[in-house]
Amino acid sequence: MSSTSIGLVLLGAPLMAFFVALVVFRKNHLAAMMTVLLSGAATCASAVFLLATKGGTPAEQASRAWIHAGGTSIEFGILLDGKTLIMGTVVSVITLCVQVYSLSYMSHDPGRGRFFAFLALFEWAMLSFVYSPSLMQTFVFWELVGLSSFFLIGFWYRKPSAIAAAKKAFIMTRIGDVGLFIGLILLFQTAHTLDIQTLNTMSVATGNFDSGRIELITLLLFVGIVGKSAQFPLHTWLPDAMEGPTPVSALLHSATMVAAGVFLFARFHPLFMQAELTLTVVLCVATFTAVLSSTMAMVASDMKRVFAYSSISQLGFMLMGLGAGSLFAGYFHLTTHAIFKALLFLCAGAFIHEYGTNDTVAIGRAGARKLRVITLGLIIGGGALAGFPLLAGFFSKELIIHSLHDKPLFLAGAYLASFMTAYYTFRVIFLVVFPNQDSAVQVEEPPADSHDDHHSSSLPLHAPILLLTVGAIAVGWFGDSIASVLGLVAYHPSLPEMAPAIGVALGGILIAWFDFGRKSAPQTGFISKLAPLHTLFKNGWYLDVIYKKLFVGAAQAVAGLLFGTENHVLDKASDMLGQGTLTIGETTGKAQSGRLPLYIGLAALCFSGAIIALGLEMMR
Amino acid sequence: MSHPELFCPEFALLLGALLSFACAAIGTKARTAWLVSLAAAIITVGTSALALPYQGHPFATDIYAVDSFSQVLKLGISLALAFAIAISQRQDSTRASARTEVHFFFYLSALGMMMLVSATELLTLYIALELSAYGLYILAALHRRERLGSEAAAKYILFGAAASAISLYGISLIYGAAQTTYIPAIAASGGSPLLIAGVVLTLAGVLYKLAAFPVHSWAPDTYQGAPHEASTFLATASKVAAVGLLLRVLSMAGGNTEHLRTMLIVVAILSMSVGNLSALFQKDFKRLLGFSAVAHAGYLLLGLLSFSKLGAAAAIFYVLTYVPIVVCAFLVVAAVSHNGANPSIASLAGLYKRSPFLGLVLLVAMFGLAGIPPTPGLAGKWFLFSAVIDAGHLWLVLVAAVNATISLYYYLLVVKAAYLDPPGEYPDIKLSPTYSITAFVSVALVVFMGFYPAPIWSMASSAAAVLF
Amino acid sequence: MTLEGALLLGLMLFSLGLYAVLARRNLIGILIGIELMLNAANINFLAFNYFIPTDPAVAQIIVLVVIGLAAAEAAIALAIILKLYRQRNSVDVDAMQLLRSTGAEASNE
Amino acid sequence: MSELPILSILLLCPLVAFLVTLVLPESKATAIKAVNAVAGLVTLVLSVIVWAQYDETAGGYQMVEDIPWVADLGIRYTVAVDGVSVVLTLLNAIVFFTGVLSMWTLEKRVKEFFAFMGLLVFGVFGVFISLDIFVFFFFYEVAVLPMYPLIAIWGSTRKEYSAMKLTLFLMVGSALLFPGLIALFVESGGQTWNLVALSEPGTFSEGFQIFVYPLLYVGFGILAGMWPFHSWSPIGHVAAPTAVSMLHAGVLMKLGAFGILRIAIGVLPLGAAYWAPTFAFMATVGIVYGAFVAMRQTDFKYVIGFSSVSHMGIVLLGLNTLGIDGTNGAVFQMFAHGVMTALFFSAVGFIYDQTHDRDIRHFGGLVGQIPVASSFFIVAALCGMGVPGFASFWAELLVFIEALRVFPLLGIAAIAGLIFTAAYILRVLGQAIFGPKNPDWDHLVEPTAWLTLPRIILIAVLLFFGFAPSVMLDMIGSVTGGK
Repeated sequence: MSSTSIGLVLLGAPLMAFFVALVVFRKNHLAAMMTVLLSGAATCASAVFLLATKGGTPAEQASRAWIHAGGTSIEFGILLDGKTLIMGTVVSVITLCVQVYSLSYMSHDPGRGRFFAFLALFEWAMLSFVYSPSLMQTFVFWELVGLSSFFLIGFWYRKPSAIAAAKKAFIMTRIGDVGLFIGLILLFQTAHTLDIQTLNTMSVATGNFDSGRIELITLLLFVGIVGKSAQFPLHTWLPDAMEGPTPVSALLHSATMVAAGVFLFARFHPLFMQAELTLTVVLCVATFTAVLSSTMAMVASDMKRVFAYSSISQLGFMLMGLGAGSLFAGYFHLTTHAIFKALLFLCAGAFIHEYGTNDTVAIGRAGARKLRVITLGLIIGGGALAGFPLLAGFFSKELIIHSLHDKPLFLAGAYLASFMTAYYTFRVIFLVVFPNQDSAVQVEEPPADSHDDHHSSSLPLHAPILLLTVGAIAVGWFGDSIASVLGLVAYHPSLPEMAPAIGVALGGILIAWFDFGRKSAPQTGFISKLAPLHTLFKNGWYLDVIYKKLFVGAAQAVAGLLFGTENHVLDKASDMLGQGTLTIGETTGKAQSGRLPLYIGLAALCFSGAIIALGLEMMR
Repeated sequence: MSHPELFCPEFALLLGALLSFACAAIGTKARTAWLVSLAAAIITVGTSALALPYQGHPFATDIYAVDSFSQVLKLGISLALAFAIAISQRQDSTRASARTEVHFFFYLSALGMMMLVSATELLTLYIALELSAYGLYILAALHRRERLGSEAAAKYILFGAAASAISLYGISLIYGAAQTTYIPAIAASGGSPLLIAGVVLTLAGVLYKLAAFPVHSWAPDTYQGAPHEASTFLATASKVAAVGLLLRVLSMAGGNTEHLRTMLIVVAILSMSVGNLSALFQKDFKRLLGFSAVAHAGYLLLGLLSFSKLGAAAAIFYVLTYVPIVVCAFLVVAAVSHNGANPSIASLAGLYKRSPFLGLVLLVAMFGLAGIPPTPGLAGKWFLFSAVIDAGHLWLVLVAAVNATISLYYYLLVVKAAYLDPPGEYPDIKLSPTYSITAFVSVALVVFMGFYPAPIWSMASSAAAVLF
Repeated sequence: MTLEGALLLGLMLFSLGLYAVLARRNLIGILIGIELMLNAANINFLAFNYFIPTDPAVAQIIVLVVIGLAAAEAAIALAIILKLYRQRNSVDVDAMQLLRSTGAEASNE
Repeated sequence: MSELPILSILLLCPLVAFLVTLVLPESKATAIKAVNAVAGLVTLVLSVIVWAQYDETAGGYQMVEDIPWVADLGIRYTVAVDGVSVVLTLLNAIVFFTGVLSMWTLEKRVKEFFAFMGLLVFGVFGVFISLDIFVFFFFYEVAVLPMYPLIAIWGSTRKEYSAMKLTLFLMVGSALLFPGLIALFVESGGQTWNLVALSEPGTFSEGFQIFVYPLLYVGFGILAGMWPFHSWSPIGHVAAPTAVSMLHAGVLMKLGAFGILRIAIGVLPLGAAYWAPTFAFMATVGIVYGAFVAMRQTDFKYVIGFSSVSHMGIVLLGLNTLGIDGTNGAVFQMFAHGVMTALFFSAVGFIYDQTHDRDIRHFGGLVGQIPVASSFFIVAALCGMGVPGFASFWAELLVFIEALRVFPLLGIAAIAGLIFTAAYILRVLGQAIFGPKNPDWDHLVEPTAWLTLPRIILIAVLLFFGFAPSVMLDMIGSVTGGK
């Protein structure tokens, strides 16, 4: 099979699944099965591509013209190089896992036909995004993944909170998109092409672009990344996005879609490398985000929210790696994170599904550790996230920290963030594994994600978790293969180089043990002793409130002002013009008073006036 | 009189006049008199159409010209006459005692108008002017509600006589300045200031016929107070004759048109504005049409003040297309009128249901007056405006177009009443065959001219070619 | 007597006539004013004819015809005024207020 | 001429439907509807044929028919199509056909409704294919006036006021066009009204162009919903019945933009260049303004009405860039917006017909009660947000590309407008289509097959050009040279 036809399967199957599922959405079972089957086909296709490649083979592109603009044509098709192959495979595999998981998880939801349709839409959009050969295609599908995210977050459309979260996600990412869009157009006008390979080739050779222009463009692209990958200051939509069903959180809002921003950065790594200023901005934003969101994760009681904050923080890590110049470090972490974070969410979903609550303490008290497979998954995934030695996250995070070795400030931030990561991850693990029935902790939040009281622990639920658990253990060891596919050489830090990071991670775990794990632990965490900090973290640094007051308020005010302008100025003006005309008309009409002398008088006046005027004119 | 055939339209009219006078003298039934005069009117139309290509001077001296200018306008006048007489089938707004006699006055007046458009000598012109007015003065007085009729007629005649006196004074000045009464000779005499002053004063009587500012005030009152068919005739034939008269009078200025043009611009703007603005508040449909007639006089002046062939042709085109459009409007008036009372706008309510065809006729009339295609109103305005811009007055077109917008408001109010308001207790209307045919013919004429203005335009253009 | 003098006489007569038309309340008075205006024009015609040598017949013909027309006009006007008087017992011009823009439907009273 | 005069046949279709409708008695409502539906279908087929027959590589005006109309004055019935006309003709046919189908349930004064509608469509076709300024204006006025009875008779909220306001606004536009258009004829020497001849460079001096251009731009712009002369448009939308809203936003507003493109810019390029920054600024204000005002509206149709102001702002911005991509985008946006708004109004109209309520606050979770009908609305909303996969995405993209090049600041402001566009559209979706169920509307029923068909057609068109934009751009590009 040629790569074109495989590509057709890869991108066509999910699209077909979407349309089929949409048409038969009332027949839930059929829609679900179709989606999973077609998604399996796409996964196979991506795997075929990956396996067929050897390290360092030149990129292959199959595309055809899509539209003509700016005197050139823009292509649509697939590009096969190291980055797309790895990301594409990760996306398709995790999508398949999540879809299989959803067969069980969503089995009793009346709207699951629709659910699978949008999962398929997402898969199509995400794969088309990843394999895109041109920045235009990238943008198109960047938007479409955002759209599918909107529908999936708002899947339970009866819940006002879900709809609000979906709206918030869409609008906040769109703010980023506007930046990306402008950046894209500027890039197009600078380089006269949107072909990714050409752009990257051009940017490697210096002197092709004006450096100020490149900095502007990359900054604008980074605005898009900030939106999509939920970095400060546009990160607040991601925790709210947890209103969607847990499989959605696993797939879109941790493993794949939010990583699109990071992927875009990696995609244009050569370009970003040309822009000093942008890289500094990226490092600042990423580090700050990683620390900021970790603080929130330390105090969140909703299990999904903890992982959501953690996603934000880990995305920050990836960008730190990339921003520091290490493509491999960032990309590797992207891969490992996708796997272990998907695993964590699937586990969380299983708990939530079983016990009908999102609250970690409540789940633990309900005896969650009895679900052994899932608890195991949670521990392995959590370990990987915390950077526990020899698990997947450990290797990638070490690489990132290593890439920061000559930037002490950011390195310190990274250490701080990874300390907190270890702390909050094991806080969750300990709360689940060693529940303390007597602790003073109150269950804070009402059950949220429980859509029915059906309990299932069937094969579709366990198989993906097991698979991902294995992945979370194993993928870390494949760093060299991944590097070779990317055409890079993996760096292996020596043990002394790794020691501080290991120490920080273990320290975090130790304190978590002290606070939550040991017998008679208070299970409140050390932060709660610092009440103001606790409140600050708990409320997400009040950013939501500030945004609401500041930006939403401002927009509302402007809207109100313009609304008033429309009604009381513009519209009124035309009404008054009409009314004025009518009033004049009434006057002239009334002047027609029926009095003959007045009629004749008017005529006489006018004619004598005309004669006098004429006479004066003649005399001049 | 060397070529009697040149007089055919006039002869036909004279025949009609005699026949209707005979009917009146014998005292036939009103219906018979009506049939006779309708037949004569149709013959007149036919004769006028046949006489279109005629050219020549029937008298030894150059006092009476038969050329395409006069013949085209005569066709317009005879059409207006025929339509007015057709509308007078339902004479319930005319005083019962006058129903047999009334047609004679139509013919008399039409005869005056035909002479008017042919006259090329001042005395002939003045006689024709007076002759055309006498019949109308009497017609105006014949409303079934006598107080209304006599008041309308009294205002009409006293104002008219005053205006014609001013005109005559102007004519005396023209005579003094040019020492001749032949219009072509006057035009060639060079346009001295005294002559221009004379022309300005002469305009009083002419603009009076046209119902233009500042001698417009009679129009709404008389339209309202006269019987429907008389108003129809007044609104159509009178306008056609006035355009011809005005072109002749203005031609006397020779090349010296600068001051006249300035004055006419003022008159045109004021006519349009006063007419349209005052119409906004009218409740009586005929009165509204009266103000609308004032506004249209303003539009017509746009063509005349250009002093060009294009302008003259546009004015003639406009007035020719104006005839069937106004006939449509007055037909609705006459058909809706109950016991001869004037219909108010409100009484048009539900016309679409009471008589769908009449509703359509009204729609065509209002769109035509507003200048909305597929009526010739648009082409007419377009040509007029072309002439004005050609003469270099872009802003004047803007004023006129804004005026057209204002006028749309009250025309649409009429449409609204007919198409939106529920009929309430107003009865259904059954159109007589005559009315149906008349309506059909006029609507067909309007729509045909709207879609294909070329024939009328070439007529108007050839008429204008005589003067420029 | 010069041409100017004659024309001035005509103008004065015309103005007097116009004044009568505008100032008189009586319809007959107005009619008489109009007759004065017409005669002012007649004076002009004759003056021009007398002082400027052209075909002497023209103005005389005009004047005679105008006198005839004025008589006819006066006849019609008087008939109408008479009718008005019969209906209202008044020939006051201000009594003619039936036809006017009041917004009311005057004709359907 | 040996070939079939296909354009005249296309033009006559709605006229024939109009005449047949006039002849048929009021009682035969179904026959009247059928006649118009058939006429719509025939025009649709014909305009697809025109599209197919048009030679994109040759470009220029094709299928020319030229008959003298008023020969003395140089007025000729000259009809022809170029790439832009082809696109807009197709748009008109689509909206006509789907509009007729959307009014299938009409019961009130059916005969008159379809008669006026046929007249309107006739006028619109005429405008799109005329090359003679007089003929153009003739059809332009034919198209505008039937809006009055259509809204005033069959409309809803404050229908008489709205209809009058709309008509007067449009006539004020015409009042500006009158002197502007005629001045072109006179200034060029009074020989021809033909647009092609008048477009010859050097026909008009720069001073003249600068003087006359604003007359034409604003005159047409009023009909195109140009800020700040737009206030007739949302009011008209709100009052109009479904098919009329569809025609109004779908094609009528395009007449204005088309007039600007073909006459104002086409004949007066120097004037356009002089005024472009000013009008581009106003267009951008319109984009942002429309979006903000839409954010506060509570009536479905007001929201869409102001969204039209905003979207037409994009068209005008594109036109004012005077560049190839901008013009391509503007024309594409005319088409996309036409179809999208038709879908919007069709969807809202369906809901309104059953509920007689359009206040978005009174609804909630409609998608659960009438998923199919709601999904039409959702699709239109997505298209309105410029989501890729729908035609409007490409249109906006092209406009923004050019705008950012020519007017960087305005371009940024316009693109930022996308955020607010998303905000107001999501507000409606979140409030009415999603959200908690409102049991008041449990009784709503899904559209029948006949009512589904037009919406499916509209969606299919949006998707087709969303996936294959080059089909459209090749056609438009044959005029602008953007291939």
